Amino acid sequence: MNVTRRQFFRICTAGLGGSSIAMMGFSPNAALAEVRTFKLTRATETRNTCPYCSVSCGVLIYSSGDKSKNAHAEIIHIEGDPDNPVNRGTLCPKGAGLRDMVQSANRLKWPEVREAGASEWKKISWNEAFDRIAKHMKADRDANFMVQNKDGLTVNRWTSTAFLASSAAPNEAGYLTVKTIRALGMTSIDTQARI
Amino acid sequence: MIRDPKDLPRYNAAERANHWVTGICFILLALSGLAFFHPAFYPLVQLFGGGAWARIIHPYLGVILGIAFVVMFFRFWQLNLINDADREWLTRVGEMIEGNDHNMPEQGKYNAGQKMVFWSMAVCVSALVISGLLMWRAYFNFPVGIVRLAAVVHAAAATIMILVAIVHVYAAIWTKGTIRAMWYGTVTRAWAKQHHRAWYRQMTGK
Amino acid sequence: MTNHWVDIKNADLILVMGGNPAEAHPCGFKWAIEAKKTRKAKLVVVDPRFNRTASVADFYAPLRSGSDIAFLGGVINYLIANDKIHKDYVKAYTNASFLVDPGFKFSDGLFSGYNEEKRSYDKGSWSYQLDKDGYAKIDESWQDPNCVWQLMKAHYARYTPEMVAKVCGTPKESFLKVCEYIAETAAPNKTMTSLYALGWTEHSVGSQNIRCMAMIQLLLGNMGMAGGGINALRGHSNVQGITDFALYAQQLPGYLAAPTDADKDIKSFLEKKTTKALRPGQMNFYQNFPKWYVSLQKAWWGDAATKDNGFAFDYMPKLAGASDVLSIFDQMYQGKINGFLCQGFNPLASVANKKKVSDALAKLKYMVVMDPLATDTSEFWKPYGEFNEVDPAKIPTEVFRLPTSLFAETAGSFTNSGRVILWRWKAAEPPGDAKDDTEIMATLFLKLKEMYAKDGGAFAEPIQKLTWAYRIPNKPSPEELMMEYNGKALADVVDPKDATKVLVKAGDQLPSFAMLRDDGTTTCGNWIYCGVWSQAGNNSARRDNSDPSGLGQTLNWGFAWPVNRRILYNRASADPSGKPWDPKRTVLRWTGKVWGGNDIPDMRPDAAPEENVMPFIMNPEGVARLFARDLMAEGPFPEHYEPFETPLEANPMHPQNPKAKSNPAARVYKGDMEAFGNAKDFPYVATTYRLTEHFHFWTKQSLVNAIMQPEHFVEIGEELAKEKGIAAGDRVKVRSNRGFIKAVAVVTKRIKAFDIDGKKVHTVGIPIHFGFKGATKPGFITNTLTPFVGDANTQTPEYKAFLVNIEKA
Amino acid sequence: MALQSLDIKQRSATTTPAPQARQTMEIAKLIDVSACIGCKACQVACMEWNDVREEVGHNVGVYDNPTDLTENAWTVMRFTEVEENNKLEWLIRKDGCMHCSDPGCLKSCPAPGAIIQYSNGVVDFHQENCIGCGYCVTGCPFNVPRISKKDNKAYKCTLCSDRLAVNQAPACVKACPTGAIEFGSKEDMKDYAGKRIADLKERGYDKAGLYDPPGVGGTHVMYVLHHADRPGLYAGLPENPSISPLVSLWKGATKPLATFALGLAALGSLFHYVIKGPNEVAREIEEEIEKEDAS
Repeated sequence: MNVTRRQFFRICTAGLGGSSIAMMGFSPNAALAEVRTFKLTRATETRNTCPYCSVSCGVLIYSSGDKSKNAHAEIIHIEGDPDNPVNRGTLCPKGAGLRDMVQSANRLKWPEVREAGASEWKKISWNEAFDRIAKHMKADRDANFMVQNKDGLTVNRWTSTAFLASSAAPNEAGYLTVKTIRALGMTSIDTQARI
Repeated sequence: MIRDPKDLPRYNAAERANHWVTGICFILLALSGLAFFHPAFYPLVQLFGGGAWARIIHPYLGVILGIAFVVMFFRFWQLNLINDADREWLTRVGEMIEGNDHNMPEQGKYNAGQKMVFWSMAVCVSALVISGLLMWRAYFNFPVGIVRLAAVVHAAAATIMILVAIVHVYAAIWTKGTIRAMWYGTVTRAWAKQHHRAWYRQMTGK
Repeated sequence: MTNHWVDIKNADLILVMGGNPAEAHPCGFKWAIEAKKTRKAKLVVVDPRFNRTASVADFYAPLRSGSDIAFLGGVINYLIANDKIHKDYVKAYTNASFLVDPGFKFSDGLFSGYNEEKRSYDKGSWSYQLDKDGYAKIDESWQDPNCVWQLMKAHYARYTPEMVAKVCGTPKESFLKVCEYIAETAAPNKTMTSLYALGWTEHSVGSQNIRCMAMIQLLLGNMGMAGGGINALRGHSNVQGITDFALYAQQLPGYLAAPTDADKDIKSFLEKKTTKALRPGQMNFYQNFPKWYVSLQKAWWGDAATKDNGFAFDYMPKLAGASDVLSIFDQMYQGKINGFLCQGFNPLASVANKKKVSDALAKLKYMVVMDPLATDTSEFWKPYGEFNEVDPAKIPTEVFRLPTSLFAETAGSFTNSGRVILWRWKAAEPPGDAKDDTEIMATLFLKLKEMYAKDGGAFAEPIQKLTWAYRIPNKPSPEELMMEYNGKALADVVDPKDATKVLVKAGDQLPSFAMLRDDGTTTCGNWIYCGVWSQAGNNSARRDNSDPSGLGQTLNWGFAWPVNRRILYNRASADPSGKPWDPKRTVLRWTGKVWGGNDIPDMRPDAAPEENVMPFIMNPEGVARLFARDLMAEGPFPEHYEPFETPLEANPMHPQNPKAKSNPAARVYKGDMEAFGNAKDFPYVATTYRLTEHFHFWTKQSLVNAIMQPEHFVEIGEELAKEKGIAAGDRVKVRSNRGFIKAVAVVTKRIKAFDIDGKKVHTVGIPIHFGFKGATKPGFITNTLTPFVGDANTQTPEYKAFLVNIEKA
Repeated sequence: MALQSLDIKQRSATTTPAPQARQTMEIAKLIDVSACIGCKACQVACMEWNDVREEVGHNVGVYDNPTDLTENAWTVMRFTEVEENNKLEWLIRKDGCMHCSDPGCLKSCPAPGAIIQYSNGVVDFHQENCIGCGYCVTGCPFNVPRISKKDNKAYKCTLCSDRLAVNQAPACVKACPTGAIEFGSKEDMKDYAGKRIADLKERGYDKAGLYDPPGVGGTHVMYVLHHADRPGLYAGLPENPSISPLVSLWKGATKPLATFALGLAALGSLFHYVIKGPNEVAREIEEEIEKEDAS
């Protein structure tokens, strides 16, 4: 009976002791209060312009790496450019979310073709794509190019292939596009701007 | 004199197991609960593998305790009904604490103090289980007002329960020959005659 | 924009009508809030919906979609009737005093010269009375019944507040309150800025909506002023630039009219385009047309463009007739187009009547989509359940999809709505094998050039002779291209007054279009951009944002066309004697010798006030036009016409004349007229619009934007919802005569029923942004519903007012 | 980034004071509801900067999306349409952590160092110390913290403590297109708010005012409201928030008292035993039994 009691005490003491030891600080140190590391440290900053609306806000694009050869620059963050006098660093919900546009799951990565009547895409090389498209264009142009209209006036136009242009392409791409398609004689052209 | 065949059986094996399941759960719950209760006790979480583990384990232990206690409750509740002798016992509890039990009224299987412990535990466990469930965010999401009330009730009930448990444990330690009832299931006739004479008579027919 | 984004902060009143800048242009709209905060400016919104711009407005007035001209005409009437006009300004700087041909008439909703068959006008009578020198006659007293002032006054006298309430559904008190706000800015030192966007353009009377406001701004003397102007808040980041570069048929870069079948040689073409001054002493800037045009031909065909071959005039294709997105899809629908190259454009989603567009695409032999994203258009042939019900086996179109880079992956310049050209730098490589648009266009062109050199074919000369002096032929750099379109001197450019004085040395970049010559000694790919890359280097990359004027002019930030001018017509910010109307907001003032101030003068710098050179230098009159002469398709004064799908039986302004119900000069194709719905089957006015969380059909591809606005919805008022038993969150089906969509219903207090002449008219609001491709929940394309009809001048489709029915899905 | 242990004002579940010698500037974010267009740029900027993304949800018949704060959406716009004096108003409030001076979350938190209040006023959660009990949710008078179902940690706006640490404004503040969110010292923000309120009063909002509730000791995110007399109009912004009395009861003086009581009970038992000795079976009874057995 006495022994039992002692045993019982021993159990209790051990329990208490353990907890006391824990209380005296044998437990590992709690992590110190530390804020999240500033994630842009040493990121590469590039000035660009938001591609959405015509406020054309200045943006700062932060990418990983220092442009050294083997490190692929991945865009890690985009925020407003405070120097831009129009947006002064602010961005709207579209602009503030630009990173998700750049990294959209629906970004296209390689040329594809959907053959006539097919129900799936097929990956093709750029060479094949350019070849086939150019052949289509030349065939259509040669077949439908109008040198003179019915009044005998030189018109030199090709109306049977249409071109719709982006309003989000830079001026330089727009200029090269208009220059080349006009040289090809295209007149069925329009831009997103109208709508 | 470890075991005497004439010792009186007080608890059968199932009852003892039931008690210890409840008891162990209670100890673990108290240790982990105290850790959340006051920063001074927080290091107790290390007994459970850290704060998150303590938080995870605590409510499950509570559920086990709740079930075990309900079983125990139905085993013993009839034996814990308060009678006139208990009332008299309670008025003279001071003598008992003084260690002077000669003039205490005859007690059945449980004296009034034990019955008070039983009922206090019953109330506290119910309060703890219900309030605990209300606070269990892993599964439930009650309106914050209810959760706030539950938190207070839980803390208060837990405090009372631990106090009662201290009394319970101490009484067992203080009253020599008691603890074996929960170890082996038997008590000596002398013990029974001394502390629970009515029960002694009932058991022995004397 | 005649002014620019930051300039909005200089306004005393910001009138938002036909736009929703808080949602569509939040970062530009900040300058409206800034004006409220710093100038105590007032913000007034007039719109069919109480939108997010209205949520921060001082006053909101509702109007029925498609009734803007009735409202604005009412404002003109109010200003005239209450003498709330800036008289000195109107007298000096507008054509109010000009005498109009006595043959000009307006009766029962139609102007003189209407041809019902052709749905167009013979505009002979829409002109000035000219004197023997060819100058317009004027009556300074404004008393002549044929003077513009009297004609205008009479025209708008019909637009009474009662009429406005009847047509627009705007409560009369609300209309008058808006008029009071506007009238306050008739004071010379008060300005109103008008902010509009597609809410005005996307109507069959879109251009006239804007003209009507332009007239108001002239009457108030707000054009050319800081904090004034007519400010189109345009769509894409570079929609201004792409428009400037004329990626459309009717014009060539710099808004040079493209030659048509009427132009048989360069001589007659240039003569026709070179305008004669209509008042003495005016700058009549279009007299320089030959310099711009010849320089463009030289930029493109270089040495092959000689004086002898009319600077290769025949290399430039002549415009066949209508060529705009609607006509192109109509032609395609008729099977007259075999190939289609689609560069960063999603017409299946963004052009009216998706079914027609989809059927048109299915008739193509080949289609090439160049885009950074997998667009709906590129998969028009692919079934997406009820969202896109097609059978690929029946679609013979061969579709190529070429991946392109996004903004972050290319360098180059964008031109914002305020005409500021700003350089941007490349931050990363495009994903996978994606290429720049320039590389794709260059490679494709060079491939064709090579094929023509090898195999011959139709008229290959313009292809073979196209200038191509790029260091890496298939990768012209943006720098090379900018230098090219800026233009350079092929020979020394000398001062016309002193031939010994060399202004630009041969081979140098040109500093401004003043240096362009029509003798083939200069090149310039876009005359209005001349100066952007001068000998000083890339001016669009200038990043000094200092603003000594305090007006937000930042003249050393980027480069604004023309010649870095930030506010167009800024001469009008000063009175005829050269003193600023508001000295606190001086844009320009006469210093005694030259024009000085805080902007590049929109005026010959040394034109003294006494010379009476008027501010509107692009007009041969030198003044602004309250009477538009023959330049608009449907009349010199804007008149209210109902949308092609209207809930009303007749035009309430002309109930007896069915010809004047809807825009009499708008083009309607065969089949499309039949596809219009009537008010009996489709009783509700629908209007489509954008939400601030999304950008057109792009950001549905961007996860974070999809989170912000995940699913297609339509908005209806509480009253209509109750009538139809629709609760917020229910799925509803919206039908027009062209198809249906299903979406979630948002039930709101912000859309109220209109009382139009005793008839209750409900509005159904339909955001556009959703489709079957993207991170958002798959949805229908809103343009399934819209009618295939456009504005009579621009052919911008009528997305803002058409008829639908709605029911619980 | 920088170790902030010396710039701490309070630390959860810690009974001794934090090192307090350094005093940094008290900051505040001011949300001018009258200039807010509800564009959600702040929501996007927050997600983008903090690298969290909520699931793409559904439209439930309102503009609000995500429809509530979550562990991935630390700020949301709440849209309310009200008709005041026959005038429709679309009240749009950016909801999120208020960074109370007297933070109920911190008071409730049982995990040492899981919630920190910096001396600049920012209340920040440190997930590595968080045990996921949800007491912070219970303690917050503004219903802000959310427990992630994925990792069972509590999340909320940090006021971009990582940006503040390098002297940059929070991401939402920087993005806000209309300047409806401004950021600076608390004093400066109060002065600026005063100007905005004066402007609103001139425009007919007589009851315009600043929301900086004293019940939580003031906040480090404050609102300029057109109807400051009825904050409840703005999607149930609490009228006079304070830490719930229940929470105070639970986490206040009762805690040490209860601890003391437990200690007392334990010690009392010990001393009772020492003083009174054990309660043993009386010798007479033992003898009686022995007698019985012998007989």
